[in-house]
Amino acid sequence: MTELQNIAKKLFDDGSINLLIGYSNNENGGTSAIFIDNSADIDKLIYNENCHQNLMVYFQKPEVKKFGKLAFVVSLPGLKSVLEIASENQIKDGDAYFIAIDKDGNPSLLQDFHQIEDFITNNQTKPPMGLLKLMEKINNMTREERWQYWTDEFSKCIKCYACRSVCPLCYCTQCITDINIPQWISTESSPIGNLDWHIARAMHLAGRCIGCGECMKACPVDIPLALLTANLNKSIAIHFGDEPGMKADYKYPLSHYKLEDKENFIR
Amino acid sequence: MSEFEPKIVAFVCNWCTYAGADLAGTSRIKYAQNVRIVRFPCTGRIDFMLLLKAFEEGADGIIVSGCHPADCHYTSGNYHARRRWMVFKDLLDFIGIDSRRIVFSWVSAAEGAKWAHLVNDTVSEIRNLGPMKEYKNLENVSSNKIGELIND
Amino acid sequence: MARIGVFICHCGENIASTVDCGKVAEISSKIPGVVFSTDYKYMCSDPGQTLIKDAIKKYKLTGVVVGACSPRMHEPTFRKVVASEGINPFFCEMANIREHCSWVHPKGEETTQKAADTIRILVEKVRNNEPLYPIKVPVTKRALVIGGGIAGIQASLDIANAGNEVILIEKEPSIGGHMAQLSETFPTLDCSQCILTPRMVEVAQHPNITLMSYSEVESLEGFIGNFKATIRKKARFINEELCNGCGDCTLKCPIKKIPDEFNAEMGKRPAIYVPFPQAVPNKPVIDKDNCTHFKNGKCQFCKTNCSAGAIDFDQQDQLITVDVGAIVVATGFTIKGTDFFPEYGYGKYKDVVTGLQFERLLSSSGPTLGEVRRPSDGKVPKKVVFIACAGSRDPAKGIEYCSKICCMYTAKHAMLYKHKVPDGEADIFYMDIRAGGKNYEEFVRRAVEEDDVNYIRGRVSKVYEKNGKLIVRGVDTLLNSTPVEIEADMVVLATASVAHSDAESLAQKLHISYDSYNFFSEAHPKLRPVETNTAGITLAGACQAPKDIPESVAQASAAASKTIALFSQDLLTREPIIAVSNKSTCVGCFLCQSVCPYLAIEREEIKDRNGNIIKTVASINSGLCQGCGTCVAFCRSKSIDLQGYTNNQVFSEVSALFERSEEYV
Amino acid sequence: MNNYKLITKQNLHSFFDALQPKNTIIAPKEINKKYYFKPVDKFEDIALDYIQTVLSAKSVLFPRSDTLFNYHRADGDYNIDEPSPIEKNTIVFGMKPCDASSFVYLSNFFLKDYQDKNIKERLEKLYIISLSCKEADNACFCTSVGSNPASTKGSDLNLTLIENDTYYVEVVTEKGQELINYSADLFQDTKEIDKSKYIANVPQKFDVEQAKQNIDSIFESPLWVKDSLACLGCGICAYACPTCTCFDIQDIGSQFNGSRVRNWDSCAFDLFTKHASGHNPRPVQSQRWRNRIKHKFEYSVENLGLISCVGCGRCIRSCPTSMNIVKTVQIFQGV
Amino acid sequence: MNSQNIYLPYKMRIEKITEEAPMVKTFKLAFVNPEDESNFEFKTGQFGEYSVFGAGESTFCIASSPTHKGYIECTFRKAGKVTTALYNCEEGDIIGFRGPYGNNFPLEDWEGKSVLFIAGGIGLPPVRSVIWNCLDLRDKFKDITILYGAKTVQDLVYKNELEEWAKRPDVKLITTVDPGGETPDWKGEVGFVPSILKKASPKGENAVAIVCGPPIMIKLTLPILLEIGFTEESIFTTLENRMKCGIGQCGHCAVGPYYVCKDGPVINYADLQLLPVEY
Repeated sequence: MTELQNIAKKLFDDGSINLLIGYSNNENGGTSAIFIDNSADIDKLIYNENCHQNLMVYFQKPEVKKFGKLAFVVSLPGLKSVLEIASENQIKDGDAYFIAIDKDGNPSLLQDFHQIEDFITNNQTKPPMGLLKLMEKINNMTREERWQYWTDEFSKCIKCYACRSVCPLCYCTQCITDINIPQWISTESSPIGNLDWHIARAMHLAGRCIGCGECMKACPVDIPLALLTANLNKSIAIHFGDEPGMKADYKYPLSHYKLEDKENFIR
Repeated sequence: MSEFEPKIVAFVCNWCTYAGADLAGTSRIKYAQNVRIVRFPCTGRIDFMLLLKAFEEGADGIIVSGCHPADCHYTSGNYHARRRWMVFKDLLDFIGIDSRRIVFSWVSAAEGAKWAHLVNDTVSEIRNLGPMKEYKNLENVSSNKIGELIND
Repeated sequence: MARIGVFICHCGENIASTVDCGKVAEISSKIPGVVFSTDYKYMCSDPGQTLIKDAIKKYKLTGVVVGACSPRMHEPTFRKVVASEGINPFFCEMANIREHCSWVHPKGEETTQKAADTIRILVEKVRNNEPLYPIKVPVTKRALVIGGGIAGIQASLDIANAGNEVILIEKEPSIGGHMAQLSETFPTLDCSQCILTPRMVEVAQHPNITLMSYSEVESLEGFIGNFKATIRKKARFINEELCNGCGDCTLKCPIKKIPDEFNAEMGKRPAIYVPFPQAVPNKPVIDKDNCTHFKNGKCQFCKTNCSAGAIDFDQQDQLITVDVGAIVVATGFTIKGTDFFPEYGYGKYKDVVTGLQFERLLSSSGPTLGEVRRPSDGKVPKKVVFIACAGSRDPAKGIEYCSKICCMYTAKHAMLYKHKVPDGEADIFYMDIRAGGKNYEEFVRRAVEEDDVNYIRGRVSKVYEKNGKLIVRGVDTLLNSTPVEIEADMVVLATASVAHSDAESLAQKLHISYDSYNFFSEAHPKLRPVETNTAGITLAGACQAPKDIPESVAQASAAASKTIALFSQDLLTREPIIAVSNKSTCVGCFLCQSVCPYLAIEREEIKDRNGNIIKTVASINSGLCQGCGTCVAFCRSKSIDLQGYTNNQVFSEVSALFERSEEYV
Repeated sequence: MNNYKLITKQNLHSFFDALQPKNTIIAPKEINKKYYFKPVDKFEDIALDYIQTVLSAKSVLFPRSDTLFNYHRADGDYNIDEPSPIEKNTIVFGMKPCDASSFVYLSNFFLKDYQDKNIKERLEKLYIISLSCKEADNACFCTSVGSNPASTKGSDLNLTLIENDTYYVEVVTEKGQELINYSADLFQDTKEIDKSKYIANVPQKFDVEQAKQNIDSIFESPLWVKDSLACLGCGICAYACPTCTCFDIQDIGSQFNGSRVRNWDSCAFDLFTKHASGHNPRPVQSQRWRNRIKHKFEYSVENLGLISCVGCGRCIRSCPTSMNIVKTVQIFQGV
Repeated sequence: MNSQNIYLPYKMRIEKITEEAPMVKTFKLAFVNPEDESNFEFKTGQFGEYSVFGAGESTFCIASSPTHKGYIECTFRKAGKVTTALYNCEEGDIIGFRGPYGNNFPLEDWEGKSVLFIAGGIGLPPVRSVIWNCLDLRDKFKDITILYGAKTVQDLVYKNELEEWAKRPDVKLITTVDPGGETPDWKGEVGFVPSILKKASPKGENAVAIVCGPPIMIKLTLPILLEIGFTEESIFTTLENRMKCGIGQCGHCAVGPYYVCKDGPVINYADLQLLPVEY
């Protein structure tokens, strides 16, 4: 048994949990989420660098919630999303157990938000280079090129909403795109409707996105969605100095203000 | 061909800028006709989706204006708006929408002249930028042309 | 489709001269859902209102759009008209085609089109309006009056005499304000203190008035009928309960040479002092900055000499929170000092004084006990030059307005000077004489005709000292701009009346608007000159604009009557422009909570039948919500909406911005 | 009709050039190592050795957003016009046999009870040239649903690369012959060839008949929940699927001008079945997953006599949570 | 190439609007084109797609009887985007309608039998079509009983027709409102539909029952109907799943293999039990 499996087994053995959500190998040579509701299945539990899905997305799923006490296998982005949804009143300290995987791949059991905060501070990683490079490339384009780039990307969108579904922060029971009085966002997959959706999505995640990049990985047509929120987070960090997912009592930068906030763009 | 006349929409708060525009009226300060005003209680009420919608409806430029910092009738709506616009502007820049097409301003109830200048300046700036062709090009794509059936 | 009526007002020629009103009505008639559309000379007039009422009946209208002036002007008028025909008043909207259109654009096609567009935008709003019903809130029948000058005193007494509680706060140690500093008052020349002090005493003794001197507003929350004011009661280091006002302490204080504010720094006072003999409350205060005890802890003279044991060096500022239903702001004004004027010597010539300083020289309670003696050497000046409009009406000085009181008090000063120094000579440089007011013109004439005051129309370019005399150099514009030079013993500047330096920060605390000179703004210059834009807060006196005593008193009584009218209701009717939350779609992220400036967003637990909490959602306290809508724009799932400006309404407005139906091209 | 021809790769290029001027040609194109159907005007742009495109070609028939009609308000009344659903004849070039067979299902579905005008007109002008698979991946399972990598079902022409640069061509329909006639001399007649050695080996992953029986009989089962816990209810599987046909009808525009549009919809969305009252017949994700599986293997068979799954494997490849229709069917096969 | 676009609506003019109850209106609709009218036929129980241009389509039954020619009626409650747009319509406005869709009540099978109508709240409109159809062919049926209940007196729809039916000697009308929903001058019953049904207990032999209303009412009414002698085959209801196309394609209304819009909406209790519970 691996250390990860040991921790999981102990949680089941002492009756702490009813369901553990972790990773296992799947039929296609990849990894996917596994839902373990008794210790017999624990041998399927694995963790390796291919395990990327942010499992915290399942915290809000009604059929998962029904199980009762939950444990999640989470790496850095997952833990950040725990703190972020905690700051948004969606999870309370003690609602679930977290088997955190550190940067060397070693598991440890975390129970309260303080531990998670410390863990995150000690396990900071750099954002993927590819993403940063692409962001820099886009920022170095002319405005017209940027517009061309993004309209090309958005034109591929078929509005399957996978980006929304896999995001642990898209937990609204009513998404703005599902509202029809008024019809904020056109229902058809038209260039304008797609643009509206991606802007709305990015704005709704601005300063909240913890950068797991799942939206981008889920996108069947490979739109680099995470760039939008990453770039917004960058500007928020520059303007207001805040970063989401670091503290359970994070003060969301767009619902707070400082008198001395910059306003050089206002006449 | 007559000169391009930009369509401008102004989202203004009731207490400062709307009143400022009223004052421009009572003072008979002339300014360009291109602007259409939509009244909100406070700049804090102005949803960024409405700005997108205005572009979609054909606006070439947008003015968003409210009370000066510390003057907000509701204390802090303009401070929240200020942060929101800052972030929104950055997003538009990143996507390649010319954020110069959205002009943010503080115009108080006493600043009728400033309002008139703001409108005139915006109109001439947008006239220089030309029509908001990016959005108009998006609109021209109709969904039934066979080539476009395959989402390209 | 709704049945909407569109009514275009010509406003006489105000709109019709640049907008083709008939065409606007015709264009509007083609908007789907508009079943009646017309134009009329004066829509707000009786026949105009009848026209609307008749159309509502005849065409069974469900909504009305009036294209006329600013809704800030006549929205209540037309909403009342609509309501009188049984339609919910919120189905009436005004399209502003006067202030925002006809007055600011030239006559022509474009202007008419803009008016038509404005109408269409509002038609779309009305189409999506919902009936709204006024909200009732209880009223705290206690007023807060800020400022204890004559305006504040008058307002307090009026409100208190009507049977309501009043809290009067004054930032100085005594009430009385500027009027207490005056010698005699124009145009009657009766003694200022003689008429003021009885009022001050009345305030102190009134059972309904709580006087808090040496106090300032710290912060204000709440809304009309339900304000919560926090007041900073500054430490005066005197236990007011124990102090009997004997004044021994002020005599024993070793520090004696502090410039005396009450005397406009023409006299001196000790570090523990009562501002003036008739002060109310008649309790001293320790000027901490100048007191030796506070400087080095050594002096205790006042304390050892106080038989009542009232000196308390350890006293701290107190923050007191009071519930009040209405607020009268009567914080008054201040004047520019002589140091504001480089051309008049920047304040370096002792014998160049302000009007207020001269007022103290004339006053029998002043530093010279009413004898006119010039500050430099105590001699009686034989020639005094008065300069009106010192700073006022001077764009170069940034003060474009007329300070209003100077013409009259300068005439009064010259007259009183002549009464006291009959062989003296008084010259007045002036721009125009503004003596509009009952018996004012007669008063000025008396100065000229009976007291031989010499009026010179012209401005003074320079005052300088030469051989112990002040040389006043100016021009006489009535004599072909002849240069004039006068050797004077004393020069009195009628300096501009300006807002207090802290007026802006007070306005921000109170959430009231102010103009570019930091005078507080009234809700409407003509029809609501007493109210501010913040319901429940009224203005009295010179904090709004320069005013003389009768005007200040009149406005104070007006503010009091507004307050009394408010207090005559047990429940207050409020506009229902407030936010509402949708508890079924709210996910309870509560990121909205911190954007609400009124703390109106509360947490509500939703329970299932067995009492288990399913979720916690946002719920809006309708008493606290003021309807700014910041939370609405903020809510991702659109689970909060703002009545009167719903998402659907504003979205429809924006959708209609540039829509040109083929029908009406 | 079935006749057999050969064409060299070079001649295929010429064949394309002959077709191109008069037709719209849609073909797989590589973008960032993934393949998409795109209009092409150069033969070189076509990807001929791909395993599967991300999205199916169903949108040539049933686009993501399909205008049903436009309306314009005039004098209180409305004028209605119908945009032509297709202009030129359209050839899908190089579609995989699994996709081609989906058009059999689609045409059956849309033309059965009511003749859908847009679909019918498009179908009349649609030509399908399929390309047998040389390669397959883990997700492919056409052989499990009664097809194979060289199936001609639904195609007008089918191409199979037999030797290095030669394609074996099966003319399946009259329409196929029509295409040949553009440049018949590029083709060389031949006899029927056994294609099996030239095509990919796609192992059979389940016995569809047996699985079907079990799926039919099991409605209430904890297996549905267990199997679908990972599903997050996005619409990829349905949108990528060549046979998913669910749609929504919406008006786009204002009260003055606009269009009534048919948009793709997915039974995986919770709003799919939700009433205005808030009542939802399928309130949880497992029920939606069950509906999808049962629809593919049970309901469509009951209604049309056809399984509505062609084994293209797109839903498996695209699913962000690795939901796997094959795995689900295997579970039920084993019950 | 002359296939017809099935999504093109008939243009209908709103002839008359009746406010039935809070948020509930009835429209009387006439065809704008006379040819459309002459080609149009429907049977009781069928439904249509009603649309406001710019807002979209919404599904509800045709509430008038096929025996009443020249117009159709529909009754709806303001709920979503389309019904709100419809609710805001005025007499004279033009809306779209396509249909009729779905199956119908098998009236011909009911000849010679007694008919019991049970409706709750906004469930009366589909039943009203059948009621009038039966009343117009009155001599073909035995007893006709109508049991109609609503939350409050205010919520009862078709108040005029209820009066009319009450006066007819050949109809037995029982109206009821939920406890607490009565007004001082309310003369009908007070109580929930199932208990009032039990109290009235009309005979189930040689009779059919049509039940329409909120799911909870239907659920509690069915056992009582069986108890008083109705067979599963003689109890009919109409299903109300979300629908978009009306022709069995869009997939929204599917209950298992059964498309409510095509195979329904009318279904008898025996068949209903064969369906998965997804309605």
